[in-house]
Amino acid sequence: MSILINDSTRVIVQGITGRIGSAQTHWMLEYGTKVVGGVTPGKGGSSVEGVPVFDSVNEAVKETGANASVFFVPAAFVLDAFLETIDAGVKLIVIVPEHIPVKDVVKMRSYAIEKGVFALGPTTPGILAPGKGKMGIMPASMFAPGRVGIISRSGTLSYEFAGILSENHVGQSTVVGMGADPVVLRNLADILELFEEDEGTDAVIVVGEVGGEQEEKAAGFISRRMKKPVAAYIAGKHSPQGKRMGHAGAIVRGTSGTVQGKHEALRAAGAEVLESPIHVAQWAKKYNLK
Amino acid sequence: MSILINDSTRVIVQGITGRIGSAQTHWMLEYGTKVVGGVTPGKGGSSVEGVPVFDSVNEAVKETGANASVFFVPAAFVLDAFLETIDAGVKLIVIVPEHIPVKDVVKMRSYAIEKGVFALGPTTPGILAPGKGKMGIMPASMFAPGRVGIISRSGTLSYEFAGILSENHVGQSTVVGMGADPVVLRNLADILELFEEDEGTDAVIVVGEVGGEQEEKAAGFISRRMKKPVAAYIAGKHSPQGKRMGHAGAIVRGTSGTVQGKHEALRAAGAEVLESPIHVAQWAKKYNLK
Amino acid sequence: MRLHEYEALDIFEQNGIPVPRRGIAGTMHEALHIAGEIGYPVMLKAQVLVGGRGLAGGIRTASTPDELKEVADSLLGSDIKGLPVRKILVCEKAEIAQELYLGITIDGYSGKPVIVVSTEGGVLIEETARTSPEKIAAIHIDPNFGYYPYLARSLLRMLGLKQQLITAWSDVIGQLYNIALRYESLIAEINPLVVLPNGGLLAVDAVLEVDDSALSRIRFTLPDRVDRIENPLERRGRAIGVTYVDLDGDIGIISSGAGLGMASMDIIGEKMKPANFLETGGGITADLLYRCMDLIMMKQGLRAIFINVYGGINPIHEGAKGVIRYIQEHNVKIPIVAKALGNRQEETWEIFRSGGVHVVTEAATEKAIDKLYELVGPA
Amino acid sequence: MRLHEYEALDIFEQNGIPVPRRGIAGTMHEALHIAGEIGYPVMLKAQVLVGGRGLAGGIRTASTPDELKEVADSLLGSDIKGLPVRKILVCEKAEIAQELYLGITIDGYSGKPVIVVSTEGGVLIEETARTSPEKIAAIHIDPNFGYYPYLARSLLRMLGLKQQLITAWSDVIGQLYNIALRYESLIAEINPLVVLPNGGLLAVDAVLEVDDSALSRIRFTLPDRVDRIENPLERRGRAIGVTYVDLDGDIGIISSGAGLGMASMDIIGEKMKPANFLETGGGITADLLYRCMDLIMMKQGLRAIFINVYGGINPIHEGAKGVIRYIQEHNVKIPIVAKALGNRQEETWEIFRSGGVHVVTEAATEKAIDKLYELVGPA
Repeated sequence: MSILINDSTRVIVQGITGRIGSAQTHWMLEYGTKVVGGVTPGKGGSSVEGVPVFDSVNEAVKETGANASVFFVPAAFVLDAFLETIDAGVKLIVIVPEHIPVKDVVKMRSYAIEKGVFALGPTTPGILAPGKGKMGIMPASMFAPGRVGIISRSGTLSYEFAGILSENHVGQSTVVGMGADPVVLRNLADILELFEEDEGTDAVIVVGEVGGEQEEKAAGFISRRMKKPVAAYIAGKHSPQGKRMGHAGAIVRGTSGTVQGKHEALRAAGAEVLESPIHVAQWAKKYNLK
Repeated sequence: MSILINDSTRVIVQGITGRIGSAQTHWMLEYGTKVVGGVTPGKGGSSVEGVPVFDSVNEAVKETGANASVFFVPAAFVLDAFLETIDAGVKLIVIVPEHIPVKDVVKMRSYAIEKGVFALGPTTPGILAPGKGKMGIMPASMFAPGRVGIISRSGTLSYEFAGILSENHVGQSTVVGMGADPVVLRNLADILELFEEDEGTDAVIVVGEVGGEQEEKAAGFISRRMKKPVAAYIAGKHSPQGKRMGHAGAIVRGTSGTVQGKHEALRAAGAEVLESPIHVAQWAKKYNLK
Repeated sequence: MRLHEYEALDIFEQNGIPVPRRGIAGTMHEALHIAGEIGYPVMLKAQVLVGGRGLAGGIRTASTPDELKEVADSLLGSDIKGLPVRKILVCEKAEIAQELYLGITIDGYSGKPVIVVSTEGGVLIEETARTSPEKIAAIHIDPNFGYYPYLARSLLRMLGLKQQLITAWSDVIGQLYNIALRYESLIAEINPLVVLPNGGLLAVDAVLEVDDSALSRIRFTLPDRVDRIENPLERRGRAIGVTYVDLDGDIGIISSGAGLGMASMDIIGEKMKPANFLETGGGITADLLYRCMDLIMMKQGLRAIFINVYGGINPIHEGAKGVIRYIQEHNVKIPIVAKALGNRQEETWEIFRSGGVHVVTEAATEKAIDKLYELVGPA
Repeated sequence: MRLHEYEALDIFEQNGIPVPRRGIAGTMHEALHIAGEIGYPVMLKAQVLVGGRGLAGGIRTASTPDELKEVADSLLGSDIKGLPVRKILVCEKAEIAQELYLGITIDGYSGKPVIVVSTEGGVLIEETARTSPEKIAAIHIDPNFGYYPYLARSLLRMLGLKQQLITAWSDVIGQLYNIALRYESLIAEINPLVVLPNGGLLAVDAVLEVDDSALSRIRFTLPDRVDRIENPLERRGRAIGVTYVDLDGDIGIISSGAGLGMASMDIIGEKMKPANFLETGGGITADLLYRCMDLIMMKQGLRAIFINVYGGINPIHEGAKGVIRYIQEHNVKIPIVAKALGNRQEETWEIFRSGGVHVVTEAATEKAIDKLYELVGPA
């Protein structure tokens, strides 16, 4: 089992005719993902890697029965394409691009939640379910099928943790990048909930970083709702203090987003804090994870 | 019986300390309306016509148990005060002021409908239930208790029709001004529905005017849903053609909003078309209305 | 407030909509100069705020300077549908591959902005809407959600267009929507929106009507609204704060409320002819009605005056004082009939009667107009 | 991009927020001139983009021209927390009856704008938030609904203020919210917002940080973002399109991804000291990594380089070619350790090895850094 993607996931690639879109379509197909169509307005009728391209999401969904979409659309056009995708009835959306204005993300988030759409990103590597498929840019060689869930704010660190586990013969059920932006389309706790409910997942690794309050809020969820073991690594212990820009954020959050604060919150919630990524191997051994 | 207002209607007056607000509070009280409070930010603690004034709608509602509000607020502040009133839990709002920007009315309408609030106006004389009370500016001397409902786009013509009926010993159950603006907070059909369901109303008079499509849409409702007799008068037969400003409106409506077009739609729906206001007396006689 | 075509074209251009090269001319020489810069042939378009201008001869072509002189001379200073042509717009004559229609308005019934497009623009657009509805598409915009380009693309796809035209057109729709939003317009329209032989678009006409109630909060520089009204009596009406429409009859009307005013006109119109429509709104004072009397008396050949007011929001007893003062100061001799009901009606009647005004106390306007007819008879 | 206080004050003023009389000075003579116009006493405020400026001596008072000369001289050209003071803001010294706090930011967790107010503004605001939460109030704004003044009034009522202050303050909140919206700011803050003895308000400080991702669509005239970065290496990083943070160690880092870069720094930091943080983002090319090598080599005393990249969205084999080209053209002698995994990893390893780069093929960054430590030892 896996979360978010499975055998019935039929993916369209938005911005499929771009350099990155076409390259990643290749990798997704090679990994066995059911990429059934692509969208680039004005390029309808062509094809990329054997996948038909449509002018609109609506058309793509109607013609291909797609139920999921991954974005390689230039940042300036993401908001528009995102709303179009939701209106076309797609229920799972992965937003890979970075540098999307926060104002646009705020709008995207509110519309997705209103419409019951599960969306990840922006600035996410996407989702990969080993042996089943992937939406996004995760490099296949790092992953192996198994029963550990990974959820990460950082793209490359999600590969790193999967890689360490795979080298130690511990596979993953699903690896999820939640996106590295200050506002993301789904919060950490939302994804933890899916892992907690997934029968194919025995334990979860949270890869966070300094700043914000995702991990603190997730700690609340872990302590209240999670029965599965959780390990957490927070990057940024030796990062220089960010230049503080205002007080409002810290006042609202009631937390300053330090690594130490996150460690304390996670420990208090019963999660195991990993001081360095490589420690995940011992943790997996301790719980006899596969 | 009556629609919209009854014995349990407790009214606050927004903009009560203004010239018109205080004068109309006097008339409303004199007519027996339960005016329980007023609101003018900055004037909290004072009183007008013996009615306590509050700084905020929230406070007024909490202190007085008000469930309805009538506005004598300057046009530029109406939108803000309207949203505040809805958030304070008031379920019936009458917007007397004219010259409110359409953009503001669009926002007000959408929020009121979303929150299940029944609002009338802008540019409405309000509601009057003879012998029970009134919210707005309708002059009491024109009305008499009875069983005919009146709903009018024009303020003064609602007085005119009530006056003609009263002179002919035909009373009114409720008289409702829906507002004269191009966008109003509730459409004609919404109010017709209330009259159709009201046990105290035996027949309804619709007073419309040239332009828009309220009467055409109401005709659809009359033909589908109304069992009570309906008479309609449409002002503007001899009005000079308005200077046409664009086609979009007419294209969308599929009607040009002429008096003749409205007459035809209403006749086809089974309503009796009154060529001149005074004909309402004969119509009332025909149906033996009281 | 409706803007002139040349004013709207400037706003369109500032907001990225492709518009023709053009200039505005108040004299034949200015027109000649502008045409020289643009190159012949040119279009000459009378700048009058009225529909059906083209059919009334207000839109002409000139292929040579001599032709331009002739056309410009005949247009400038002429009347189009009763409105004087003070300025003409001189603009390049576009080669037309196709004429589209684009309009944005507020749909009163749903209370939402609506975008209307058609692949058959031009003067017959409303007929097209009736006879070929498949050539028209419209979409309502949720004001809380806002406008996004994909909405325009899906709208245009309904018309079965090629992607190239969809892309170009949806850009123009977005730009016009922004204008409609920023200028709080009740109507923003391009008809026709021309497809050029190279596939580009050009807005060869521009309609923009701004919500009067929003004027004070829109930032733009245009001549005062009052100056834009051609009819001097209507301009005066606007100046004193009432709605006055000049008509060709001889019975003057003062009413409080537009509905009551229209009904009065309708009833008078059965046997007589109204000289005007005048609606006071809710701001009656003695001074205001004094000025209203002054305004309707400016009309030549007035035979009588009908006053129809209600005391709801208006202090009609104050209004009556203004009327009486005017009558006395100006020694008005023509008959005046007043129907005045509502708060303080008895007091009002007394005041009116003290100045020789015939007061009718019944509710039906018909009875008051019967009285008027009794006094003055048919024209 | 964070604006300087004087830039933000200008924007605040254009949008109706009351701000002090002031001028910006680059020399002592300019400061003297401005102070002369304003009248003494004046405040002198170092314009450096760093918090805690006041406690570091960057905010001073001058009551006489002589005092001003002395203070201006000592500020201009000095460093505040490592940043050079190029300009000072000279402004009127307000009489303070009370200090308020007003901040607007985006709450990352709820994904909504949030307005925060407090009746105890000033440098200790975050402590106030902890110790006296009743003096703080905050409200989230639904972006589809928008901001309306009544929301501010109800927010301020929570603090139990007098209506006069509520009215004045809610005006400022509305103005600041408009600014935050228009400039797509991540933070817009006034701390303190001063209540004057006459009851009026004055924004004596201004913080405005614009969303970098939105810069291209915001219309305003400000010096290019790259010019605003004081550190030359960080400025160079921005110019080539990567995030570079200058640190005081001697191990250079190139990483793809901020998380991986931070983890690399954390692991290196256990035994050695990083010279920089460098994150390439998703746009790796041979040229880009060539330029990254050039950039990190600018740092004096570099002992080794650690490259940590993943081939997900990035073509790491291309990146490796750029690194090798740099090494060969510049005859780089210091040890370079690379961990490069993902798509085309084998190809990438070969390229790296061909240029003498030590390649580690295991997933754990710790192992690669062990290798690095083996090569260079402690500092």
